[in-house]
Amino acid sequence: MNRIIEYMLPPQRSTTASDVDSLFTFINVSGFILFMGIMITILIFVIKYRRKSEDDVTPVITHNSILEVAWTVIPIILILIVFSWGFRGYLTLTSPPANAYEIHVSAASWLWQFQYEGGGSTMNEVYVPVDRPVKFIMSSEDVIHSLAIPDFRIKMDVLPNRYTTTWFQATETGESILYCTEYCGTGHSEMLATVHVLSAEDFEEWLETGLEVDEDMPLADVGEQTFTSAGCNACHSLDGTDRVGPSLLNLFGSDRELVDGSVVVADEDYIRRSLIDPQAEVTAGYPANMPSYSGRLNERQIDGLIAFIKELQD
Amino acid sequence: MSHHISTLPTLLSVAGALLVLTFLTVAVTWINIPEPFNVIVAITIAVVKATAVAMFFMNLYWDSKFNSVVFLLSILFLTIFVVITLLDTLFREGGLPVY
Amino acid sequence: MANQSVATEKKSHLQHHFVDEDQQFESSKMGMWIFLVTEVLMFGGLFVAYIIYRAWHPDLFYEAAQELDVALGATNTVVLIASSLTIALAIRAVQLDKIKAAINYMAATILLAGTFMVIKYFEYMDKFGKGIYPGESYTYDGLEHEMAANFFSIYYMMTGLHGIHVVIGMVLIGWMIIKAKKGLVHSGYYTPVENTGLFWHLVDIIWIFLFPLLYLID
Amino acid sequence: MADSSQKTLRIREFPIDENPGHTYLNHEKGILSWLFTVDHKRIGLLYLGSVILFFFVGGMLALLLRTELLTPAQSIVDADTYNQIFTLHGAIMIFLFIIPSIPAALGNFFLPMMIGAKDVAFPRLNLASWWIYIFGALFALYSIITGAVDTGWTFYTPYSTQTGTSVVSMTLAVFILGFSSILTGLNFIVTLHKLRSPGLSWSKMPLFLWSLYATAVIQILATPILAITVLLLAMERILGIGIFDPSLGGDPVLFQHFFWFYSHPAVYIMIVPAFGIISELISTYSRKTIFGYWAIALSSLAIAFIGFLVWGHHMFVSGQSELSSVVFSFLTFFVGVPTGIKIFNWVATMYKGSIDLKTPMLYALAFLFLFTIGGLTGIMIGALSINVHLHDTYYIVAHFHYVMMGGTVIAMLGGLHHWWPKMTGKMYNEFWGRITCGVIFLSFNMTFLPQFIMGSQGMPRRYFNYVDQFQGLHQFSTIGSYLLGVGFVMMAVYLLWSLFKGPKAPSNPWKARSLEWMTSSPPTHHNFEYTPVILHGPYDHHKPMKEFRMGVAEESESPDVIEIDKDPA
Ligand code: HEA
Ligand code: HEA
Ligand code: HEC
Ligand code: CUA
Ligand SMILES: [Cu+2]
Repeated sequence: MNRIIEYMLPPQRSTTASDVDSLFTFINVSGFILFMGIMITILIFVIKYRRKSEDDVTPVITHNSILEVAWTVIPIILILIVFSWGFRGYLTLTSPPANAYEIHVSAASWLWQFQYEGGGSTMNEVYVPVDRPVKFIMSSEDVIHSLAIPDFRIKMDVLPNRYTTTWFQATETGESILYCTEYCGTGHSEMLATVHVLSAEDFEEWLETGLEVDEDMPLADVGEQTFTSAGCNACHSLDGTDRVGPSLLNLFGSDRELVDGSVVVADEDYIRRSLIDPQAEVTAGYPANMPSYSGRLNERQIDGLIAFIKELQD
Repeated sequence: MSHHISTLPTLLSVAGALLVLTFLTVAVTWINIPEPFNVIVAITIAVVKATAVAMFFMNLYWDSKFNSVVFLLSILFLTIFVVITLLDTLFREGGLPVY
Repeated sequence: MANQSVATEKKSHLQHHFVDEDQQFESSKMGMWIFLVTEVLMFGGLFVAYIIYRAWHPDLFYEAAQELDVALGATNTVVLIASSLTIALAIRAVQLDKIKAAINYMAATILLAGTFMVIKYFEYMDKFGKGIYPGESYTYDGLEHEMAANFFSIYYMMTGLHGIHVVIGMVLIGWMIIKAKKGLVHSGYYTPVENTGLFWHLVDIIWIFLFPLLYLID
Repeated sequence: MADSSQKTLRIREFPIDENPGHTYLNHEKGILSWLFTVDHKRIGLLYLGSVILFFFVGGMLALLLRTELLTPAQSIVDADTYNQIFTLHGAIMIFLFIIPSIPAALGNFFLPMMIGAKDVAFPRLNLASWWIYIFGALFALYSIITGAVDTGWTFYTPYSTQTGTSVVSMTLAVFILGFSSILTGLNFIVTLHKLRSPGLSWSKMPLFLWSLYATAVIQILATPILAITVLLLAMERILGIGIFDPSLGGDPVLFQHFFWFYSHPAVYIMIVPAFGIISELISTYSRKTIFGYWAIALSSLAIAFIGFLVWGHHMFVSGQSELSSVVFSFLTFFVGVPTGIKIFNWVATMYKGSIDLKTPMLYALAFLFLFTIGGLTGIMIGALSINVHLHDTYYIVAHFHYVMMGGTVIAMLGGLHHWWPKMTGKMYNEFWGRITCGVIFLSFNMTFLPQFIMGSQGMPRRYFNYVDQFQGLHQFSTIGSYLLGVGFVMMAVYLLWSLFKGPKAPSNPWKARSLEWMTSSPPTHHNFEYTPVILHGPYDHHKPMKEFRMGVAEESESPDVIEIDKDPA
């Protein structure tokens, strides 16, 4: 039984996970016993009292007080246990310790952005220290999203009109997957991020260096990196196929027809504008739902993207 | 079951009472009653008026009691809806939704 | 209970699956009451939205309600109460087989309902003139509160849905007048008039709540 | 409650016509006589045909979903199409199939018969409700043609106010369908109050009717809120009224309260009629008086009531206040108690019975198995801390398919087989019935058991692409769903065969005791030739069958004495 339940659940990587898992196990085990009890009784009855002849006469049994009280009271006891256990776990899950390391999370269709106390930010990747409570303060730019990390057993909706919070304390270093679990449209199932749990020293070091860009990297490589790290690939392909947005292959230098009928040439400036204020010039035939990257990408990343897109010609 | 036929005086006096109460509900706004009592007063008057309409114009007073129960059920479930929803909206940590 | 009887005699308006007139009348009325429950709850949804938003933004409701004309609202309340009275009198007249009087009372009800709608029309036009439209088209800048448009959205939803019910009521009463003229309703069978009356009173009751909630906030 | 003190009856046995020449099926001919019929039996069949049609449509969409999920990346459709397919699958299954399914189809057919009435209280309203339903279905079809809907069946704002699909026409379709549902509920309540035959007191009402009564109460009290919700949503899109849309100052969580205030009680609109069918099946095929009649009858009402207090358990991580989450979780569990009472009473009914594993009984047992799993997993996700982990994962998908498909649909299939002889006058093939039940039972578990595991591991729902880790389980589930399809094809074949070639059904093939079996198969136009007078309960299996012939009255010429005319001349 324990093996099955362990197989069913993702690894426990936060301090709260084990309590959730014990309750999960408790309900599974007691539910299983209850269920088997009912099924075995039915099986016995079906075999023992199967119809023997067409004129079987059955007794009139309309009630039995002891039984009825029992099957009312026992479930009530069980649900009270389950409720209070779940309640206790929930209290822990919703009360972040005061000393938690705070990360601001901003969700947009369909990417995650994480801002650290120092000021730097990452996209679709989040780095957190092990053995230290981390609190996410979350808000959305458009529709409702939901941040879920199964390994930590946490989940919280991210709302457009106010902040919601969730917290965890990771117990081991490694990588965990972060899902968007509130349906948010086309890219919902691609709105994933990776949680990198680092040891305390590695985390401090990462804060120092990780947020900085490698000055020596060629611009186009910076662009290529940004293309995935900023989540452009959720909407744009590089091979000519349409996704939510147009493919970026052969984009540079081509004539773009906008929804208002005008035609512009996709030059450096146009690509910059597409990133900073995408709604201003919407390409005909596509929805106007590209998020704005103003403030999310630094100058070097934007230059990099432009250089990268420039090279995408076949 | 015999059908109830309302007498003229009943109908007229109910209508009269309704008019008086309408005047009253406007009149109380002239004197300043502090929050939340002004709302309470206004709603109380409205409830009295509605009850009068239901009982005497809509004949619930003479009708089968089941119909009154049916009608009260709607109020009961509306109350459930309001009260439980307020449990959320009034007790949110983040306070008011921002614009 | 009436349903236990086995009558043999069948009367004019009796449908085949009912046992007698009483059973049929009681059934229709119960059906109508159940329908009214659904109406109450449907409006109830709007009241819930109202209560939640008022609890969140009391200042908004206070400010925005000043734009509404209490005098017109009060007049409309009186008009509706009068119409409730006339429809009750109409039913009484049918019960007493005074069909002519009943028709007059029903006509008066329609007239009062019409008055209500006309006053409502002027109220709406006055608001539209100022740019107070429902929702996004709202352009009025006489109110400080940033959520002023939301108050009027609720206002328009509530009064609009109520207005639609007034119109439906007018149509129903008009239909009853036709029935009465054709001699289809009389003391022995007046179920449709009774039910129309119930519907009309409900429309009145809803207004009885709308009036203080929307107009009388101070 | 028979007030024999006032009216008196001559009760006499009359033989049931085993070979009725004149039935409701041939009473009138022609397609129009069906489309404009006011006969509750024909309306029931119209509904039955329509819901089965939509079940097949929804089922085909489900198979498409499952096929797409064979591989972690795109297999057959693109992301937007996938989103539209699961929205349509959910919306069709909920609004067009499962809500009207048992009450409007089987309920319409049998409710008047079970109380010995000639029809429901408002036959024309009944017909209207079917037409309104068809109209709503056409509206839904229209929104599919004009660009489909991709919001999920829950229409959460602000996504639903922003997406470019035809949400408005879909919400209007839901509004119209709600209307139809209300009319059915209204009709049933009045019928049960006013049209019961002489002697049919509340304590002699079959439990199926108690369950329909509780369902009707929910329909009346919850559906109007759905109506106003979708109306506000439509207005949000048309006028931008800003009640639910945060960019206009509204609150999206408030929308969820509105939506679930209807949609949680709605799950009891779906399941409570199924409970009613199970009560009939277990008692009939165990030939035994039902155990705990009042407990079962009243627990339906208790479920209906508590069901109104728990809607927020869909919103534990939505950002509603923690206080309300706690209250909702606490109340949620209490639905389990009356539901458990029903389950235990059914099991106790089988004790010392004379159990015959006919096809309907097999379905009843399958129901007990599947619904108990579905219900217990409901308890699992009702627990706050676990819900945080499992919310919006395949665990939820598995939970609700176990209760809706494994509960309602299985019970409905049981009811369909149980009443098939009565409705059509034909017997189906018992052998194929049992085999098919087995196929459906096994393949259902194959489809949805793996989803519990995936969900526990964190697989989110409404995912077009997924991480490779889940591929094995997804493929297993997909194969299960194909087998499920095969099961339904088998059923279609033998039922159609029975319709055209099946042997003639006797009036009471199962020796059931309730009133609908006391007339010919198929019934005549007015159900009964005479006004039935009820002297026995619907579950009096201990009394010899021949006594049941007696509870039928002839209209009396000289109403002054009760005569019980035991041997007809
Ligand atoms: C027919 C429909 C149906 C039924 C009957 C139920 C029944 C129940 N449901 Fe389910 N539910 C749905 C349809 C249904 N549900 C749907 C469609 C959704 C998802 C909607 C969406 O998001 O798209 C959902 C989602 C859902 C959630 C939200 C999950 C989430 O999104 O996070 C929850 C949480 O509490 C829940 C709980 C329950 C409970 C406690 C019951 C109870 O009524 C179950 C009671 C039954 C039993 C408990 C078993 C029998 C009892 C015994 C054997 C006795 C012993 C019992 C005890 C000891 C308690 N359901
Ligand atoms: C009554 C309700 C009901 C029923 C019966 C079903 C039945 C089925 N459902 Fe569905 N489902 C929902 C209600 C229902 N569903 C809801 C409400 C959702 C949520 C939607 C949302 O998120 O908004 C959902 C979502 C949902 C998902 C999740 C999608 C996602 O989140 O990405 C999946 C995936 O497996 C699924 C699968 C199935 C399957 C395989 C069946 C099967 O049981 C279907 C069986 C039926 C058939 C197979 C058809 C009949 C047979 C034929 C037509 C013969 C032809 C067949 C062959 C030739 C093989 N359903
Ligand atoms: C939410 C999906 C989405 C994401 C994420 C996204 N885009 Fe876009 N993008 C679009 C859509 C839709 C359009 C077309 C409509 C428009 O022009 O605004 C578009 C248009 C563009 C254009 C103009 C193309 C043309 O046809 O003229 C460029 C350049 C572009 N995106 C680059 C990027 C880059 C670089 C990133 C990542 C940093 C990115 N996009 C991320 C959806 C997205
Ligand atoms: Cu973001 Cu789903
Ligand atoms: Cu629920």
